[in-house]
Amino acid sequence: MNLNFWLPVLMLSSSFFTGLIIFFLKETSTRLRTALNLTGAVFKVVAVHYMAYRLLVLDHIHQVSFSMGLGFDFVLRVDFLSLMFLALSSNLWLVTTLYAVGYLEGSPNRSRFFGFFSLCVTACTGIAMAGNLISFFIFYEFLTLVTYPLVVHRETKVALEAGRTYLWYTILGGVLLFLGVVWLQVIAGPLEFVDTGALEALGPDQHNILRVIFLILIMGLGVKAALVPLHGWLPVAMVAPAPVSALLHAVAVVKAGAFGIVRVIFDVFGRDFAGFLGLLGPLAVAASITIIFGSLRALSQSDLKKRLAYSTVSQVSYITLGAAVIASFSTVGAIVHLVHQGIMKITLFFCAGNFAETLGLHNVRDLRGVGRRMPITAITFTVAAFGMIGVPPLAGFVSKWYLGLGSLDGGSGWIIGILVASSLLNAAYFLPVINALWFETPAKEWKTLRPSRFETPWMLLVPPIFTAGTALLAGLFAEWTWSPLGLARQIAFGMGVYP
Amino acid sequence: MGLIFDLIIGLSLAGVAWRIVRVREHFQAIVLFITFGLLLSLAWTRLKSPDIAIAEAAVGAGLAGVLLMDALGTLSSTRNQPLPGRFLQLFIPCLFLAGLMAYTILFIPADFQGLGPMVSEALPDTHLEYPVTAVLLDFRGYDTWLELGVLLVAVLGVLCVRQAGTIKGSMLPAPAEPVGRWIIKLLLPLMVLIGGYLLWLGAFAPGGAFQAGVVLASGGVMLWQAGHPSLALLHHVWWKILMISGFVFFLILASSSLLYNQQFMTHPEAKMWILGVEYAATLSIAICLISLVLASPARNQGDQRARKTES
Amino acid sequence: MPELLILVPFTGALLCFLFPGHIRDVIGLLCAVLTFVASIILTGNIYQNGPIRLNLGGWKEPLGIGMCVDGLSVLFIFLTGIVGLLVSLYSVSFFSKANNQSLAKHFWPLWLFLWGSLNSIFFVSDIFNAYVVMELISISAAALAALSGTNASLIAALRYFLLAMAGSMAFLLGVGFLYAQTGTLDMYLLGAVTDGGPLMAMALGLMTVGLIMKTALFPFHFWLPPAHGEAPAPVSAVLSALVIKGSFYLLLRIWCTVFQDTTASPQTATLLGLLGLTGVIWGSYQAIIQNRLKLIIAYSSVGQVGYLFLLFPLVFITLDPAWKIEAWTACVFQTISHGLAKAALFLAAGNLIHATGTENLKSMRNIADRLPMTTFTLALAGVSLMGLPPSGGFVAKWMLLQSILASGQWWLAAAPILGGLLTAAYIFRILSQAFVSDDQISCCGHVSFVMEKSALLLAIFSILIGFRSKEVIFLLSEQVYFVIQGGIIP
Amino acid sequence: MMSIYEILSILFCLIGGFFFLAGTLGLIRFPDTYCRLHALTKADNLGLGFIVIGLIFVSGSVPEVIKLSLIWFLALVGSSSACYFIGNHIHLLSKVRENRNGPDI
Amino acid sequence: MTTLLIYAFTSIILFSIGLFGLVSHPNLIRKIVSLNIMGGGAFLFLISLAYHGRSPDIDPVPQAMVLTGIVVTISATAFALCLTRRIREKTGQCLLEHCPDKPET
Repeated sequence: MNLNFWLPVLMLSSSFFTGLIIFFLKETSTRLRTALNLTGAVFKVVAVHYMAYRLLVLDHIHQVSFSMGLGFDFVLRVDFLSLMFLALSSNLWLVTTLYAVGYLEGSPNRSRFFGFFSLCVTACTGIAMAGNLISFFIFYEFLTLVTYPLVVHRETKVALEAGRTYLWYTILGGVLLFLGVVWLQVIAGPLEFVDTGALEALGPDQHNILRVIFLILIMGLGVKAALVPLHGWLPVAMVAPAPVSALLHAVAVVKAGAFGIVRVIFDVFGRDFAGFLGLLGPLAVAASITIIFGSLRALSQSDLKKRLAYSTVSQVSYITLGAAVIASFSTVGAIVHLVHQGIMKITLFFCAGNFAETLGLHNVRDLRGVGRRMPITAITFTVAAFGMIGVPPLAGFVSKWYLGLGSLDGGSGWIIGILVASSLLNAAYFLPVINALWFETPAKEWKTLRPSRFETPWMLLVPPIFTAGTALLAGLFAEWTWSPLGLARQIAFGMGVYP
Repeated sequence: MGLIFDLIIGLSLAGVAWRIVRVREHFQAIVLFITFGLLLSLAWTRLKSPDIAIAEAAVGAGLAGVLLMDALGTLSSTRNQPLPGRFLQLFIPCLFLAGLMAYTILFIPADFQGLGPMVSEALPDTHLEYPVTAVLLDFRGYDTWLELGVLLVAVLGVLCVRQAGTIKGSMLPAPAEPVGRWIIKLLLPLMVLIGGYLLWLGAFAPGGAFQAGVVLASGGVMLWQAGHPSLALLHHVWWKILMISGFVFFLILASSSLLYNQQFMTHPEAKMWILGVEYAATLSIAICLISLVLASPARNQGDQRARKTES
Repeated sequence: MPELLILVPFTGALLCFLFPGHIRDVIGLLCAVLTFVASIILTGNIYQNGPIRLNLGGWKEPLGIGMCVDGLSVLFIFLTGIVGLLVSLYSVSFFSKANNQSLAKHFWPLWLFLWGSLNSIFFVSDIFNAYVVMELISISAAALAALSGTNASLIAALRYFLLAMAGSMAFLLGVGFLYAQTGTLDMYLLGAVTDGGPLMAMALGLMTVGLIMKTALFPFHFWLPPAHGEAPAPVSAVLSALVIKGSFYLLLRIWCTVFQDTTASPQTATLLGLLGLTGVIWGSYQAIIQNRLKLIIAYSSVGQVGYLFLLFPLVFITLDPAWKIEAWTACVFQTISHGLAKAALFLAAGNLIHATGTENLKSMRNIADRLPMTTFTLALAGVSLMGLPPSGGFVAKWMLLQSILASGQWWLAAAPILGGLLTAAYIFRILSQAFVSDDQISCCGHVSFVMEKSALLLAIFSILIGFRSKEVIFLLSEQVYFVIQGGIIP
Repeated sequence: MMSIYEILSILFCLIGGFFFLAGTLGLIRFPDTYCRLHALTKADNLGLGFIVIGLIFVSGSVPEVIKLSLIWFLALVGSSSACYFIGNHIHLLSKVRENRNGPDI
Repeated sequence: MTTLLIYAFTSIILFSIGLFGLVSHPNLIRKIVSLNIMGGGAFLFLISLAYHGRSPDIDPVPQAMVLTGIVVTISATAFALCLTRRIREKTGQCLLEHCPDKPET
């Protein structure tokens, strides 16, 4: 039935064409715009679940490829790993759209915002479904282009400055990735994500070149995955409106980098060959430095969103760390953390957005006693914060648990130390916020900027509740086959890495 | 014997050229340039290519001289011009280039044949006796057509720079002295006669469209210099039509060959067509060159000339 | 029929010269459409049944002038067709504005003459004929550059014209040297002569220098920014997108047919590559520090032209034929996508300057919401210039980098990498200006529908060309006359 | 041996050459413009006349003779009018300078 | 053989002198004059080749080329001179360096 054949393209075009149409909508037609947005999002979620059903039950891999005539062809392929990232990005896109509609009530240039917003999700879907490194690169660059207007959406001087630094980093990363991809293509010819063994067959004399290419690829992807030297743009880009920083810096842009690193390690080089080349050791070291560095910087940040930004820097490196350890559990941990970190971080950003939008509170210190005024947001914040720290019933604990197991049987014990230290540091910068929320008396009376029946407009309230709930469920029902952990196990099994 | 003559011409050419570049005074440079043009046409005659000699004398020395003198007229003071600086840094590379080229000339193959014989044996079926005109109009007709185009574009360019629709504006006042009028009465008919003669000659002897056009053009320039009112009579639409007549006639002839699906630019059998093209080309070259000389001065050239004489 | 591509623009030019008033616009547009259709038909014709060889006047090679239309020339014709049509569309409404009314009667004849001569340069196969056509292009381009009549544009036009004249003289002397060595004027007969003596090397040097001056390669690029910056928008679009490509095409044609294996070609090829590299970096660097919008775009032309010259070291120094087709496609794609994107950029810049009334980049306030279409065009054209994926520029950079890495001359790789970065810098400098918000909205001149849409169409074409690389490779490998050392077909 | 005509033509050409030499000498030696003009037009035209006569002796056909004499006639017209214009121009310039500051050029 | 050498060398010297003149003179009119000298040099080289071909009469193709070249050069010079005059009128000097838009002199 050719619908199945065209499903991936349908997924892409659903948000691409809604984006284009929204561009041309007049500023005042908010109702039509929201309707278009939501239908696009819902369609995508349904399509993802339908595809998940076909993939997991009927084991039917969707593959579409167009030949670009340049010696490689443009492949869209949905396998387990891409399905995971697809599910993450489409669900969270639906939630964030709802949140964004509420958040941007009455602010200027919303058509432009939502146009670029849906284009950005198209880029994420494209990254997830890329069948080979070249299509991945094409969507990677497309993502850079499309996120710039979102970062500078406020059009203030600071936003433009942030946009400029964001651009410098991402364009640099893009160029590096371009060089790496071309060089790989020159040496190994067009390379699908499927045939992982191809690089090994190249013979020993190419190993040094492959090491250099690996380094270039990781630096290119590291920019977006916010590895230490290249993370500068993330805290600066916090100046963007909350839904942007929520979806982009928790889910889309940062995950694209991490997802790319996972693809490069597992599908391009193959984990064992990468280990044989001695590349994974330094990568693990870099990741752990980022984890510790990110958490330390987060401690000293007084602005809530900046603090969350630095915590993202450190959390994303968990994925890189997990991928860099040659052990089945740590691979599962890395992949599952891809999803858990996304859910928890987006809740934190939603709550930060709520505090800023309704009560105008940005600084951590003036969050004292907000729990009384906005109980539900505070509860979701606490749930997500505990998840980040790794408190047992929540999703964060599951992935940290697997990462720990993996590092144990992977023979590199020091990673356990890193994990424990970072959990302590997480606690060190999250607990004071929770303590301020609940147990301290409010210093001054708050003036509500956005009056509404509930504590904040319902559109701002529902998304955090939904995502906090998913985080809780993902932790509790981890053993369920459809849960993120179950999917992660299936992926690892598919890669022949799991037992 | 011939060698000495060649040596004299060669050395004098080089000497005059060097003087032109090195002399401080612009006026002297231009006068020397006119002598350079005449010397060059002398060289052409020595190298047995008379029609180029005519063209060079009339254009290189004549029209170019008039244009340069006219342009020089606008310069306020041509007295004490600074000698161009940085002599050495510029002279050495040019010298090096000259040496390099001179070295390569030694390798010109001795048995150089060129396309001469080929032209002479393909000449009969072009109905033209004189090889140069045959090459110009028939073998390399496309070049001549484009060259008419270049002339036309130059006039368009001059009009564009002058932001003027026509050349009407730059009529000169009639000179006071009787000599100006007398010379017109005497020379102009002669010039037209010689132009026609050259044109007619073109089919079988050195001469042809360019030389005739250039002679007629110099006649026209003389008319303009003498402030003769007849140039103003020409209605500007007619002036446009005449100017593009050569180019258009060639275009129609060339594209007509497409209708009989021959190759582009093949001339029809009758000789009359080629001569027709030649006559149209002469007319349009004359008009174009006159417009080039006339259109370049500013609109109020008339009173400028008057101001200069009494200043 | 290739002759139509020359006859139609010339007849149009003459009619525009004769008729006054609005008839001129109608004739101009009609000729533009006809020429565009003819170029599309020709491209299809060449694509199906191979190159065409014409002998003008019915005379065989050495005597008469030949015309040859093959894969390479047809791609350039295609580029000229598209840009020509859309620029003509743009200039119909550009010259109907109040202040430009008087310029129209000079613009149309010169522009159509330029178009006709550009088309005929792409058919050329006789070197003296090439000299005459180059001269025709130089005079019409210089006249168009001097169209706006300000001091700066006049001086820039004259500087360009003098340089072009010097280049033509050098080219003519090169023709003399070639004629001295071989006795024929036709390129393909010249190609057959194998003993590349010092005469041929000297001719190679002279002709290359002559043509480099006109293509504004690095040491001779100083005339381009003022000339293209000062001219009115449609003129600078044409100058940047097409005129420099004409002399580049001639250089390519001469190198491939006549100077394939002359003694000096490998060293000169490396020199050209080096100059191209410095051109890319210098041009892009200059573009970043400029303040006037049109100067930025003009300097970016200097930069992008540098990419074209990277072809010479890749193709003319012994390289296994497998990667040669990559280098060729890279160069052709760079030409086409740069032509389209640069024309779009200049037209969009024209719209911006018309709307905001200022040339200075800093004083252009929130263009995004007042002129959304123009900002979108700027973005699309910028994407293609930077070489970000799906665009034509991306394909060019991709293939260029591949052939550079495969050919082992890794120092050339700096061009696509560094050049790409620098291009991104100045493109985003323009784009970020679009997002700067400004409360006192200065009066915004009305930019007509046609002007915006033609710029947008050009930008979209430069993106779409990226997808059609199969046909271009086919045109370049099978439908081409000349054979580079070791054959061009991998 | 050379026929009488050839001897005559060489003789006349030499005389013509001598006059040209005189004219050029005059051009260099004479102090002001009027004298130089005087020398040039007189001596050179005369020299040209002698050379034309010399060539007529060796010319082949009648039209050639007419052409030669036409050349001489045109040269006469050309140089005399040129001399007049230059002289007139110099005269006007000097008159202007007189009433301005007096020195003669 | 030697006539070719003499004229070819003169043409090369003319070409180089023209180039030197073009490069060294700031004044535009002098530049245009040097350009014409360069053109003259190039044409001389072509015609010296034509004469060198020892066929009965000289090779017409370079002659045709030079004729076309002369007309092209004169039209280019006329256009350049018109531009120079316009610059002279607008900026008051015949130089290539730019000065702000002064009113018409």
